[in-house]
Amino acid sequence: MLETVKEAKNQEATAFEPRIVAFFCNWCTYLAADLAGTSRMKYPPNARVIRVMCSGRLDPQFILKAFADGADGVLIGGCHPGDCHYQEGNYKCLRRFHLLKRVVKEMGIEDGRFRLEWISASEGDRLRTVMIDMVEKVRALGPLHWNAPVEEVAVS
Amino acid sequence: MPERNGAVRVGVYVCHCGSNIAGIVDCKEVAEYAAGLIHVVVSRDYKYMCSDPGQDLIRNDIQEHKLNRIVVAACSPHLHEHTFRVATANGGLNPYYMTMVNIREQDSWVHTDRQAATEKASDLVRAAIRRVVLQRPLEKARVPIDPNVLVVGGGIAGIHAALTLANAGKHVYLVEREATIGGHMAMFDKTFPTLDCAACILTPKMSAVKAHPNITLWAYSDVEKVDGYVGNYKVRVRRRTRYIREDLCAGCQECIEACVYKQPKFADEFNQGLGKRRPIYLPFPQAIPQTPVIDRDTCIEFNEPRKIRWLTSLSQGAFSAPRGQCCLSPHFARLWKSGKCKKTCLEACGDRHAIDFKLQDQLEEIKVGTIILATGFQPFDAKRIPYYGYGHYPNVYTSLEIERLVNASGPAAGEVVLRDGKTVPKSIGIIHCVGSRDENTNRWCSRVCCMYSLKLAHLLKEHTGADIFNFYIDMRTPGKSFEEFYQRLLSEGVHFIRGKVAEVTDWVFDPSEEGKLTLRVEDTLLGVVRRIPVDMVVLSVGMEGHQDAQDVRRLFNITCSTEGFFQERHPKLAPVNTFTDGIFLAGCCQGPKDIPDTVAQAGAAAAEALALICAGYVEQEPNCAYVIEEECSGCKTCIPLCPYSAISFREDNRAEVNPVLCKGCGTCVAACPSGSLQQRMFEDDELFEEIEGVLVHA
Amino acid sequence: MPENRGYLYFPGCSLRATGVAYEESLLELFRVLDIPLQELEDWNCCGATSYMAVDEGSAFLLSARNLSIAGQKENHDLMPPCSACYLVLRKTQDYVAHYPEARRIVEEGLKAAELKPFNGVRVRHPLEILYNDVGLARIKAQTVRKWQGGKIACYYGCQAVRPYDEVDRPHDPIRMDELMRAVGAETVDYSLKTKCCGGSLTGTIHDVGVWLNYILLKEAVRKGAEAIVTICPLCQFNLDAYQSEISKEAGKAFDVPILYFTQVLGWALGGDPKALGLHRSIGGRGLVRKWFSVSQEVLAHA
Amino acid sequence: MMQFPRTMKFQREADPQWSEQVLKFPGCERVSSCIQCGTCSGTCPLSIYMDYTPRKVIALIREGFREDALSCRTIWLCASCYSCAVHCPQNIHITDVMYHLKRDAIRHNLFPSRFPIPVLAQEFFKIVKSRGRNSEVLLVLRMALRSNPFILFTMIRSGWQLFRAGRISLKGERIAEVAELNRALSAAREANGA
Repeated sequence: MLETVKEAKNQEATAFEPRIVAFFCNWCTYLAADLAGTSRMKYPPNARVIRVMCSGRLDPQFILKAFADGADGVLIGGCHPGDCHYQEGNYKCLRRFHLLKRVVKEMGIEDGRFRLEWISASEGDRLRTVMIDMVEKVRALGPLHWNAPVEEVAVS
Repeated sequence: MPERNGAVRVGVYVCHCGSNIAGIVDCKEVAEYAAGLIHVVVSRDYKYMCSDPGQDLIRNDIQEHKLNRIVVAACSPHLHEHTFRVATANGGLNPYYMTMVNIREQDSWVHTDRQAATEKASDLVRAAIRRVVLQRPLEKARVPIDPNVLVVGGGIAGIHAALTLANAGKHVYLVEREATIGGHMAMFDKTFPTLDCAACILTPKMSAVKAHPNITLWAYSDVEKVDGYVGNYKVRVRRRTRYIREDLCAGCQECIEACVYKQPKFADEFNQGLGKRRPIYLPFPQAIPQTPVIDRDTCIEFNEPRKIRWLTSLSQGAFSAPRGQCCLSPHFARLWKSGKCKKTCLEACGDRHAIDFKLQDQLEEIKVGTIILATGFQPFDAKRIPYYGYGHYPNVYTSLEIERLVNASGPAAGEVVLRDGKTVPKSIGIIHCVGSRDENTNRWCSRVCCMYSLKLAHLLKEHTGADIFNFYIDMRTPGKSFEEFYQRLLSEGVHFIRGKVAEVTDWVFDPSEEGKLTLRVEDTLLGVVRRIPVDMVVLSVGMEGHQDAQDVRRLFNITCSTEGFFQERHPKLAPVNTFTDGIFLAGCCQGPKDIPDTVAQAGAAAAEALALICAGYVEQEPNCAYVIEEECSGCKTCIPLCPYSAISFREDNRAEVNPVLCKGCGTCVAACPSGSLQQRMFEDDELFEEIEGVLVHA
Repeated sequence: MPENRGYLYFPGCSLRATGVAYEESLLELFRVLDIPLQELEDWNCCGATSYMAVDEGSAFLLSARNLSIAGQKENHDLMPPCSACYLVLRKTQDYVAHYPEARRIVEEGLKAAELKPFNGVRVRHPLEILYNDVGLARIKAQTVRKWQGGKIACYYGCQAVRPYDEVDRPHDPIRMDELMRAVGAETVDYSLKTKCCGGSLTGTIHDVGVWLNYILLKEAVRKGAEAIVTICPLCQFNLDAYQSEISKEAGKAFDVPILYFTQVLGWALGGDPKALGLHRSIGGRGLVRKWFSVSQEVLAHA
Repeated sequence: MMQFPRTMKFQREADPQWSEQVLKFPGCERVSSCIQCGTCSGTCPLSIYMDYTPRKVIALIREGFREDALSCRTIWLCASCYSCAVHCPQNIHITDVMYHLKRDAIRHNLFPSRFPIPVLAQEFFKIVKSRGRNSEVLLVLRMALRSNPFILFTMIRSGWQLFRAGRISLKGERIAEVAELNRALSAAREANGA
């Protein structure tokens, strides 16, 4: 199965626009994205942002759901450690992230596709660089042929 | 939950925001696309949705087309969510049947490809429609506001804010880190452009603070802990001991005279280390409170080593022993601290018994509804620029040192002399923008340096009659009667040279430079390099955030720019608000500014606080978690996760969320294995729909 | 700390001509310190400032070849004593790393010459090596001849301390001063320690070059220095070779020894005076003889 | 008869494309951010000899006055001491800018004729290209002959002293792999041209 995936990548790597789902916390990263806007920074339009109050709200199912529905990458944005608006929600998020990273790897999803970034409200430029970098990396990895239902891939 | 999907009628509104959005996103196309989606009854694009006609559009459509869900694609919800909720409510719908799509800050403003941007907008709108279908009607919870206010920082900003609130009959706790209030303004000699003396206009306000029945002043104190939320903050303040009881001390200052140190010996922080003080001292004559302090680091009664607070070491200036330029620093004092003193101060105090070496720090727990941060700035450390020679050449001064030097009650009683203590300078160079507008130090313009440099030029000329050279990159005098002041200086014959000084050096090119400091600079207006020998160099240092700004930020749970200034909620429309409700900013902790602006901002902060207090309550976003009882298995996973211990465990083996304590982070919801915990406004099914919505092409 | 396994030594053209005393004293110093130096084989000229002025690509390539040769050694610490060599090598590393265009050119060039791309080479100036790897403590400990000579002005020049801050602080370098003090010398507060000597200007626009060096000498003397100590062959050459003319210019005779810091250290640590190239000094030969108690015959054969 | 040269600059003399192009070279990116503070000129040891101070050269580049920028003495007086680069509050690598202007000037033959510095640079370039190492004697001779032979007289005295001190090596150093080096160099130049 992997082989076919690789081939497919080589073919499509050219005109391929990755689809990325981004979960941003309301207090840091979402504001950073707004700041990037007000300061007119430019980055690729591949990401679709979904706002949650805190990165701690992120249920692993959300990420799996995003991949299952055809996302080529998932980006989680939260406050820097120690800066969480809710004291420690981002730590909870970090814990789940590490577990989940293993799981998705098992399912054949490369590292670059699933990222957690700490971006504070004042780091508009950082958000920009992360966006650019993420899109580049995922574009390099090619499309994620994973629209197949989760459990199927899981067993293969 | 089918009943909520039944008879759903969605209205979609795509805002052009003039050309801000329409310039990149094809709003018409987005609206047309939305019109074709299921549940959508009305779909329009409009120039300004936030305008009255725009809001009316929503209201009328709700009534006309029996809409029961609204989607507005416009700017960031942080800006206009409230506006459109109100509009929705005006139409007779529950405001939480409205959802916003951010196609400005996070789309049109950050992308250049029209097609891709439009596509993105459509995706987001599609997701919002699928989400709004599931949204529930919600009611905001009301939380009463505690009328007491905490003001942190006793500079002019804190003082003005405190007085304003106190005069409005609210009780204010004013907490100041130093031994006296007054901040930097108390150190200034005169204030630009009117040249009225800083002390004359500040000290009355200082004593007013002391006298005011509604103000509790805690100087020499630090805020240690902040809990709670808007309207109900719980704050712990540590009042560091002065070893003198404020309630018993009459401020006679006889203890100071009586100190075993007959001559003041130690670097005097208030005078930037130019003057000397005793171990027991009052920062300056008009200090408020009028209670002296005993400094552990230098008083021989205490002999254990202590770490020197940053201000002390900073105020040593460049010239602590052994260079012998200035006075002994605490480091050296400690060497002969015996730990056994005659305690002549105690005798002097007599039966007042105000002095007590056994006194301990006091902890105070207070409840306040709102907090105003006015923690101010710290001057740029001139030592960071080696080629200006501060700390190397004795006669290089910082502007703050000069303020003290020209001040009549300063260390030199207004006699402007060089560090040798006698020579009056015949020529003085004032270098602007020291540490400011420089990628290697601070990038920003500190806003006040041009004007205070002009002021110092005037004062120094007045005091010494010396030739004064101002070296500026750009002369910035944008303020009421600032330009006039510049003109006045020009007419006074002060030299103005446009160019950033490249070096302050003692190497001699021409015999006339022997024994002087030479400034090498390109006079960019003449286009030639000049060497100008002077006796005294003044470095107009810029402003930067306190080095502990990040800790303070964490303490109050607000945001802070990488430059170390606290971030306002909106640069134009919410300049004194922070992203944390009930916490406001005043003065230079938010960014460099002069005294008039600081006072104005302090007033604004006070007004914002009053507005909350007078309303009597705040409405809280109804986004707290709740338990679906029949599905809770009682596994207790959620309980330890909650940072506010809002979740309790009932006898009937079910978890319960206390809506007053819950702040709606949703961490517990994400962890619940049975899915019986949910968060209002962010229900699992709503988010699933949104995820599907952005990805699945309809 | 690679002190024990020594360093790759990159002499550079000057140390084989006007700066030969620098090489002699450097080798002697490291012999005394018992630190092996291995000369980079078939090294080529660094291109100095001239190559940059004619063709940047070629300039980078000259260094690239040297770096590439060094990259093949297991010892990756490359030591160019000449400031110009140091900077060009260091700059090449930096720019090749940061500018894709420069990288492309260099890679093309190396490919054409079947040279391996370089990586992991550390370009290090002897001053920084002596300060960090050897350390003041060891210098102090090994000092057998405490400096009895006159006050010293430490002159760092430009390219060793700028724009990179690895050798010392760009604005107010201090390490040479500390090394000198470690062997008992007194250093003066020399405000021109990082002002430029004009480099090749003395050869091209003679008067300008000479004038620059006049300023440097004059200020050092005014500050009470009896000798100037340098870390760069070009600085030493300019200050040393043109003293007679400077004296003419200034109408005031200068006879100041211009030494390499390796000569002072080498002597202090018990190096053989004959091996330190002291006889190659032109200015202040009298003082050199006195301070280094160099016997007549050492100077004689010059 | 007095001369009254006209100093007015006409906008048609400006070449905006050129200035844009300059910004593309390594180290020149930040030229556009110059705030004309003059720190570069103030800290430059040679600015006092320059026809345009470094600050002005930056201004010339930004305004696109190519001729003036390339034909001025300033760029050749720059001794690459990097003082400006480390002092510049806008982190403009002025030294690199000067290098670029030198290259441009040589490419378009815009430097003052018989002006020794560019000659030195070119001769140095040739010598090293042909031998892999520099020979100071050869360099000085060639430079002098091509620019101003009288320079040699200024050197006689110091030259003699140096010779006596054994600091003038007459044996021309050369490397073994000159061919290899040249292959590399020409390849690089190609890559550069391309």
